[in-house]
Amino acid sequence: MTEARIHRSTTSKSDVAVQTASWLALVALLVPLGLIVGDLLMRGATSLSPQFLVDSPSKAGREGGIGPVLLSTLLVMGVCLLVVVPLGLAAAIGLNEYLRRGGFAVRTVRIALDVLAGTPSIALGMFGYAFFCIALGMGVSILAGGLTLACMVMPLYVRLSEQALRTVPDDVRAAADALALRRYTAILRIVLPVAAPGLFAATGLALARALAETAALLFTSGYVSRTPGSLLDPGRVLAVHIFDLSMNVPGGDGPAYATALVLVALLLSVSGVPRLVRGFTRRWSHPV
Amino acid sequence: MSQIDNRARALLPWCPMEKTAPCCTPRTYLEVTDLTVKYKNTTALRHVSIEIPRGCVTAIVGPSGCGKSTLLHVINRMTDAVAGCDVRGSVRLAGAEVLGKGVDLRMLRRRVGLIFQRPNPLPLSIAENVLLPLRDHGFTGREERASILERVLHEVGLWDEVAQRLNAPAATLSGGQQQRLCIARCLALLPEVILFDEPCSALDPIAAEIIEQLICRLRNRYTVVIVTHNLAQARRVADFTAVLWNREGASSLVEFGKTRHIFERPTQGLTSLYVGGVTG
Amino acid sequence: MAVVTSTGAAGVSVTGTVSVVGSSTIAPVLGELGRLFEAGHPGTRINVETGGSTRGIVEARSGRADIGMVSRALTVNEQDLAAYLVARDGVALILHSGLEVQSLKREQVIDIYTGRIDRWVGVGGPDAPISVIHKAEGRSTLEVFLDHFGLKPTDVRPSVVVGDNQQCIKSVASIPGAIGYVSIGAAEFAVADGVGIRLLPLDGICATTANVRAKRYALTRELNLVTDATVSPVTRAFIDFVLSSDATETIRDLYFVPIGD
Amino acid sequence: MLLAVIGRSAAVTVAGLVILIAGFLLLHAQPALREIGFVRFFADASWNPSPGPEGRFDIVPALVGSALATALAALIAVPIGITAALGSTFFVHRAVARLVDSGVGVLAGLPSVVIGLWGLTALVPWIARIRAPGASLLAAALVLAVMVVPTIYVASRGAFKSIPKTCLDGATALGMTRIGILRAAVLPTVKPALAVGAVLAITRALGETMAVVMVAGNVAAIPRSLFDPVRTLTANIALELPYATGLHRSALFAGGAGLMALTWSLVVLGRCISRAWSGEHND
Repeated sequence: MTEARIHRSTTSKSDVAVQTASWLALVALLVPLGLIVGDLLMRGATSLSPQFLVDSPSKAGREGGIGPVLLSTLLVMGVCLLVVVPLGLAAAIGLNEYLRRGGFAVRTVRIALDVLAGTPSIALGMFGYAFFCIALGMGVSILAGGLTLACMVMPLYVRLSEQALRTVPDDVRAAADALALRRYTAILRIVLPVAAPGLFAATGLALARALAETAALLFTSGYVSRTPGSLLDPGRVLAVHIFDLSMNVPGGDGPAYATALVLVALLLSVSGVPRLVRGFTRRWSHPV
Repeated sequence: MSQIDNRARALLPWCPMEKTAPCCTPRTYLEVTDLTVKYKNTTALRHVSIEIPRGCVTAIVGPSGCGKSTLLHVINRMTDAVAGCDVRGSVRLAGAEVLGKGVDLRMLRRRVGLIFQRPNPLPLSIAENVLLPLRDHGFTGREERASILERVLHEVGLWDEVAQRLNAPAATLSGGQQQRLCIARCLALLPEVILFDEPCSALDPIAAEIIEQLICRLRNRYTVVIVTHNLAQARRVADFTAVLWNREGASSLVEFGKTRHIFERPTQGLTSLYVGGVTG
Repeated sequence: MAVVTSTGAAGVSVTGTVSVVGSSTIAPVLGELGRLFEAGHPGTRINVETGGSTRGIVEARSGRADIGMVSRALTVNEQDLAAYLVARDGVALILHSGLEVQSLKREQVIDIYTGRIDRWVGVGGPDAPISVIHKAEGRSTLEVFLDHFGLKPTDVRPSVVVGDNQQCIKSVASIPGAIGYVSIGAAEFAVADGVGIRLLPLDGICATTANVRAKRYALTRELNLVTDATVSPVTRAFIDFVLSSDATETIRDLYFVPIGD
Repeated sequence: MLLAVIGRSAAVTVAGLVILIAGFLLLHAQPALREIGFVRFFADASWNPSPGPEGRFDIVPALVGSALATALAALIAVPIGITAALGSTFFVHRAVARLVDSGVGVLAGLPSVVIGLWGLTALVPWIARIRAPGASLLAAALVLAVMVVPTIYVASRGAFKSIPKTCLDGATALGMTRIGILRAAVLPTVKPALAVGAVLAITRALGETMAVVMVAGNVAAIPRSLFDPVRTLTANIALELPYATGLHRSALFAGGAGLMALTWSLVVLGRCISRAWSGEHND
């Protein structure tokens, strides 16, 4: 999708107003980010060290590192993406390509997704505990945590994927229909390549939202800071570690802020990946 | 080139006819009877009946908004994808009903090609725009597809301009070239009927001229239906012409006949009014 | 206290998983003790989960958890569970460091928390509004505090309601003119760590873990482990380890007062 | 056809999930609804859910708290989010836009406890200087706005980017001022998407727990001014659930079910607005 630029037309008074308004909004958006990350750097930088990323926590997390926590986080995020990406993409394609006309099914699903997005994370956590851990017998584990997280992130992922699919103009779909291409050829070879950059951005943002989740995982993926042996072992994720250190452990603030810095670094790499890929996909699929 | 055509023809149950009798003894190939199309609360077409002769170029003219394009989109059932569109009546292609249930849309749209007003090449390379549909329709041989690609690009007069950059993105072609590429990929599927929906309205006169010559070359090998609001073009290109007009909120057929009769001796007042003042 | 050898009471090496569920106050201690126990007993896994004292009781009774962590004395209808007193934890009044108030009499505390006095000048402080920090319903420090001062939940007029201890400490440090109550250990560490709060003596006795250990300090709460009737060998071994002298060092390290002292 | 089947089945599982969650909440809320009764949830004098006869279960302060905090947060976050997205899509250099995008990516990923802690240590003392206690509706609204603005920014940015270039060029070719272009080409095409983006953000704010608990003051009373403390439904659950038993615990679940009902009605409302603005096709 080409980035549309409005050329510098004559700068009338109203234009200046719009220009400054948007600059003000951008600043208002970045100021809290700067303050928060600055605060993290100020308080957490001292406890950060390469060792911190590898060792396992000791003295209830006040010393040692966050190795096992990092591993648990990657596992939970892995389980979450393994469920969300295929299912979410299929739902987005289903909603956007097949059920194009606003039938009853499409409307109910859209509303269900929005309500799922609005479910309070603590309620989803309790549900995840009762459903995945107890009812399905996974117990408090990485798997249960990943699945609960998938429920939480699915609506966002489907909505963003749909938006990416919608960047493909309809007359390309009309051309494919007129040529009587099989539906899945049209989707796999034409629609998806054009929408690829948007889809990768969707995955990046969904992952960011998953990394930020605390309440839902506290009851489902567990509190234990030991290296998990299997997907059925409990394991504490970064966000839960930060919560526990800052809320339950006297003197846990230093490592808590350091862990938050590690999370910020992870987020930067996650939101950086789609841009890399966008550069790559731009080469062989061309915005129409 | 014809040797490849025979093998391709063997693959397909229907195949374009040989050189047929000249146009003057028309035999109906595409028959539209009592067609009514409604979108939610507006009626686009009411009780339209037309018999499109085989192997000839039929033009459908009329003021914009009189449902010309809707008629085309009904024939190859593109209206199915439009929400709230209700189609009644019958369209028969070589005797077989098109609008009924259980029609294989894939086979229908392969036999009836559609060229849009705005060129819409697939977001792929020039070659892929032709090769992908072929692969998807089961043309398995690589060299066979390559030869079809070369044949159709020659036919639309694009080969000399793009032979060196077949892998360049189709988006880099000019408007006229893109439209010809769309026609080429349609011809590659060996259709029987080709529907043109105001093919030249988005093009400059020179590119439009090339497209018109191309349509004339299609005569006798394909049944062509072209929707246009450019009366001079209709007069130049078409053997038969149908005039649609918007009366009482819906449009219907005013007159249908040989182009010469329609333009010189129209029987209906509305036709003479509309085509009146047409300069050569 | 019998020193338990690392091979567990019955001399045979124990293996298996112990699931420990309950109060988020005790969870860090049990988590650390679990890590030490696993180091000493290969093949065992101590899975600690939080969720509050109530969840500890419910899941210990239902058998879903082997051990329940309860940061309060057991109520009358919880006597069916076997209880093990692990440590005590004093509850102290803390003030925002900016206030010079040295001590508060019992009636003054009651007047502050019931809203009859709402400015510090009324109790010998600066002319600034009092921000009363109160705990959420059901919290053990809340119940102990209300019992000691003879207050009913509906009597209290809070300005801010908080949940865990650290949230209370950070709120008192951030809100000028704030008064709250929190476990002594956490508060002592915060003061040592330079956080902007001060501890108030209670009925003339300084609020220190030493006084709690010496049982001179009145306002304390129990930290219990509960189990249902059937206890697996590895659970028994772990409980003995927690009650043994090996564990007192870790308990003291997290600012609670072990039973042994 | 395979994709159609997967698409529909994925859609059904999602709808099923929502019903399961709602059922789970209602199941646990059943004892409270039966014993306390729907009326007392609104009629009781205060929220003191202690066991025994003198328990009071007035949920109104929490409902009002949630609504006020969310509305204020939306009032702050929606304009900023949309204008920022407008700016980064049309007015600033692409490198700046990319910087803002990754910045928002980080903000969207910060755990609510980190933003809550920053709120407690930075925002609350600053507000306390104006009027004690500092932990207040204003602090809650600001923190929620920071949590929610990335969602609106991303939704609006996607919508602005999907505007076909032809629309923009048409308006620019007429030499119209920037505002003219925005009003003519940009806003009409994206109004439905903006409405949905705003609804998504508001539902997210309603569901937020950790950050609000830190800064809102959590006093179960209807705030009379911006500086009074406020308790939201989610804070109600987060604070008391770990230690709630019996009737109190099931009353908290009733609060959770009430919150989902609030979210549901808000989503349907948002959808109607979006459809009304978008004429015939729904987004």
